[in-house]
Amino acid sequence: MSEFTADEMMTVAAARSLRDGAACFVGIGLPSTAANLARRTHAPNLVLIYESGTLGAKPDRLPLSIGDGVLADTADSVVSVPEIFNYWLQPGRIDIGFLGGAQVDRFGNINTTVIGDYANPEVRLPGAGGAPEIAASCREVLIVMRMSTRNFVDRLDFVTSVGYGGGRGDRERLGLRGRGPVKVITDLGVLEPDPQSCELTLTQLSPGVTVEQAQEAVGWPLKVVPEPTVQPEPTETELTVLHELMETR
Amino acid sequence: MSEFTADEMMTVAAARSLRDGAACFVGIGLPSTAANLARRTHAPNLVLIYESGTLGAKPDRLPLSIGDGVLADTADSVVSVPEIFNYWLQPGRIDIGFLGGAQVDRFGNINTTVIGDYANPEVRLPGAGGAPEIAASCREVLIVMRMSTRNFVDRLDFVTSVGYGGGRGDRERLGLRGRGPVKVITDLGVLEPDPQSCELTLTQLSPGVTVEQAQEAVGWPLKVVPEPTVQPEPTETELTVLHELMETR
Amino acid sequence: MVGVARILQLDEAIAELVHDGDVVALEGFTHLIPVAAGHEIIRQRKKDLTLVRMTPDIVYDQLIGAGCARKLIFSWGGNPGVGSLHRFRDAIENSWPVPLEIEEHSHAGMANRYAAGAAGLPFAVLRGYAGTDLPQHTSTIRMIECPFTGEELAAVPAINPDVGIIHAQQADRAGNVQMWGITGVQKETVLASTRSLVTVEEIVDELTPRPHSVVLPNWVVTAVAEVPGGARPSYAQGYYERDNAYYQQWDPIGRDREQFEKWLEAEVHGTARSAR
Amino acid sequence: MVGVARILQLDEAIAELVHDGDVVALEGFTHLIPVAAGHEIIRQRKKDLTLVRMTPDIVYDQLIGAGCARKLIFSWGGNPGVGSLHRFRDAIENSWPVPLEIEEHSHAGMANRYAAGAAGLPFAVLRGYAGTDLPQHTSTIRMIECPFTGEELAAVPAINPDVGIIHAQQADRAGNVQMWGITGVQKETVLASTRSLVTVEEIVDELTPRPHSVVLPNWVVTAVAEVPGGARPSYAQGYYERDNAYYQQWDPIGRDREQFEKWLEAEVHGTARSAR
Repeated sequence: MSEFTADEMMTVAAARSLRDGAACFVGIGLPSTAANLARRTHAPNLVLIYESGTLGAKPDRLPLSIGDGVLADTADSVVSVPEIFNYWLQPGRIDIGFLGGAQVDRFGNINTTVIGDYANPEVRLPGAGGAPEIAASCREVLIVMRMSTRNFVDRLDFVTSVGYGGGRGDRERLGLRGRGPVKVITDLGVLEPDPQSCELTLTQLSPGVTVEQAQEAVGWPLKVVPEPTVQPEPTETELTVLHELMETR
Repeated sequence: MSEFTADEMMTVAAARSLRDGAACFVGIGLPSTAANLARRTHAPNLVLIYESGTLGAKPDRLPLSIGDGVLADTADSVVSVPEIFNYWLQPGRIDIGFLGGAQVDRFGNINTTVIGDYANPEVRLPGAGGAPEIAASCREVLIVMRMSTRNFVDRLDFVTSVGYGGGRGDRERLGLRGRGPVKVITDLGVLEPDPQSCELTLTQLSPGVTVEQAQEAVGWPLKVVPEPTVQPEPTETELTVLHELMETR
Repeated sequence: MVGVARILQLDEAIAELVHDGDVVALEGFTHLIPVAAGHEIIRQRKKDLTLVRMTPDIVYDQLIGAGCARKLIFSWGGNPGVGSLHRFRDAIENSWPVPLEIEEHSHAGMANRYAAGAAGLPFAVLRGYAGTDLPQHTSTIRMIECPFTGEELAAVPAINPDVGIIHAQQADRAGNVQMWGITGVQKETVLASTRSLVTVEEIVDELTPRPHSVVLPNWVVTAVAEVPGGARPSYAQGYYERDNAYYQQWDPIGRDREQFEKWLEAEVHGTARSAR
Repeated sequence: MVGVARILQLDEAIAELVHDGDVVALEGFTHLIPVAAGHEIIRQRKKDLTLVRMTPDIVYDQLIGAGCARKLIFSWGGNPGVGSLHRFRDAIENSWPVPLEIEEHSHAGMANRYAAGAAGLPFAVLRGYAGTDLPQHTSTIRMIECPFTGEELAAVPAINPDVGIIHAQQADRAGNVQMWGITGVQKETVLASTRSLVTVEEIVDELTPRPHSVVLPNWVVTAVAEVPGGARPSYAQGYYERDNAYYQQWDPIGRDREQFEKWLEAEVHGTARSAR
């Protein structure tokens, strides 16, 4: 059994969530690493789409930004930024979108805009970017974030991207056409929306993590399925490919 | 002095109306012949734009359709049809648009849709094509049509494209941003809008044509400027280049 | 996901994708007109179609004359450089062989309707139609007010055909498509349609990126059929030229019902030429 | 007509085209960021600018830190892969060196605002913002009803900058521009702007058509300036790679007012490097 870090477990878990052949809207950082890992392991036909306008990029190294030249060089097509949002993301053609953020709440809503008051912020974050429409339009969303009471909060300071809003039925009411976040992948485990209430519920633990540890890392009383499973550890192959990938940066 | 036909005079007159460096939205037939003649004579930097999406085409022969391959082969850029209308025509970037039609009225409004009743037409014409928005958005419009009481009518059966509507001020009221038709070039002479009323007024005659002949060819009492000029005949060069051009078809 | 494009024979593809009563767009702007696919629709005697195209030309004249269509949505219908579409006129003026309803727009309006369809929006906004008689006769033209400036603009609804059909130069064996030269509104047609068919000049091992090319990845295309010459008498840049004489020759055939029916028997029903 | 593009020196072009108080967009999506042009704006001590950009990164941090801007219209502000823009945060959180008003959108909203600007429309429609807190804080997001389906959608006003500035790989001697690789929203930026400046890696005798390239004809460009390396530390495909280390190195400089002011003196005001 190899050694692996919590972040590696998180990346591998995210990669495993990507089924072969899916069209995936990829952000830079962990999502891009996970998508490229998936493409090199179980999902060789994963279609990588970056908001910079590259459709079907097949990078031979880990891109360093969403606009890395290797993406344009290896893409099936390069389109403009208005086109990528209007013709490709908005109609709901993309199977899976990745999101991260500074704060997430129990319904998978995300804040990437501001901590504190909008007019007098404690911390000004980067802002929305592509997230609101990725959250709205991708058929499914995966959220990837490290778990801590600072990030998993009872109440967002700002709703940048909508998960399930105030709960079941809100996406439909808002006219959001994708399913919403189907998984929140963290260093400590995986949360999934409760089929009835849409409240994020702990369904899987990372190896060696307890339910209590996960609950302590969340700023609301975290619900847990009756028998949370333990995620399979990263395989030798997954770790090897991941390490190779990280070296290409 | 060379022999020339009334149609050749009309083509040469249209070509002369195109100033060098202008961006010109070109339809097939006489407008395309005129634009290509101009580019080979006094206006080498004329920018030819075809609604098929070719920007800055420099055809070495007369294109046979607005989508002729020679246009794409020689263009500065080829864009999609939505783009040519939205990014290039609509904002008013194009200096000159050409229009023809089955019927024109005294305010330069044009019918290319139907003769007779819309629901039970006598003659069903091709329809609008690019004309309504060319008429609305080009900085200036040139209309080219043979003069006859069948074509120059008191009342259109259908308004496909707006010239000056019901007269002065109507373009502004309708929010049309181009100046409207600045010339109607015919086989018998040239009409221009009266600066006050915008009513089309005979300002130039083709060589050998009388004011009476022109007036008889128009289905309304045609106004005439006090001293209509006679258009200079096609020069030897214009005719030679025009004949060469026609042979390339 | 529509799934990944399957490579089919043309007749299989039309049989599977086009159903009686469908809204069908066969697009092509002078270049790359999917004529063979249109003939296969006639051959399979599809009917009650709502045909959509910016520039219906002779293949639409043929579809209409063969009685496949109950409605035409268009912006310019003619035989370019030649004259009228006589089957189209006979249908409108005399309801022969069946009545033809029309819905007509300008090119700008149609292009925006496809663009809205491709973008997953219910409508598009444009500066168009103001002062013309089109809005009186076309219920799919309405006015909309800019919520910022109060300005009045035209609105047109999205077009989302049941089936979009185009012709391209190449596909690879995985069903990715590449076309180049004048590509009109074909990308939008495929993206706006529920199902799509791309006929291609040839299937190649690898698509080489080209200037001014449009690539449609296989996950937005339903089916690809290899149909060399499938755009004739229009042209396929890099493959063959436009058969300008044919457009002239069509005029007397289209002008006369009997001649047209002979043509239909001989050139479409009597041959499977364009089926492979 | 804006007239045909003139080929100018960068300092002349900025002096002529950018005025205090202007709305200025320097666009570039990771690739081809017009950094040298931004530095020249700082060098010429332009002020009260409304800066527009989807992805303000370090050159916008520098412009803001230098006090050139009174307002920023944007959708994602950060040092990609590194972290915050500290000059931007200092301006928003502490009004240093001058207060900075912000107007923030999503990428989809900004892209559509530029597209509407390029299309000569007063606004654009998109599926966006629903359920988010953005409309509460951004008055340029409103709702609009589809006149056909009654559906509610978001509307955003066009962006039409006084000056749009981009960097491209090449121009020819007549001022026609070609860029390739990831070209973001740069075509729209130029087409939406009243005046435009394109800095280029090189001026060539002839532009060779390339796959995925965008060509801007000289009659929609106001000025072209040859500025080799003008996109550094971002990259210019076919010319040089992104200087990823520089983005890291910027973090401690941007974090500290004194360090930043030293940088400003030494690297911008103390040099005319990027002026030629």
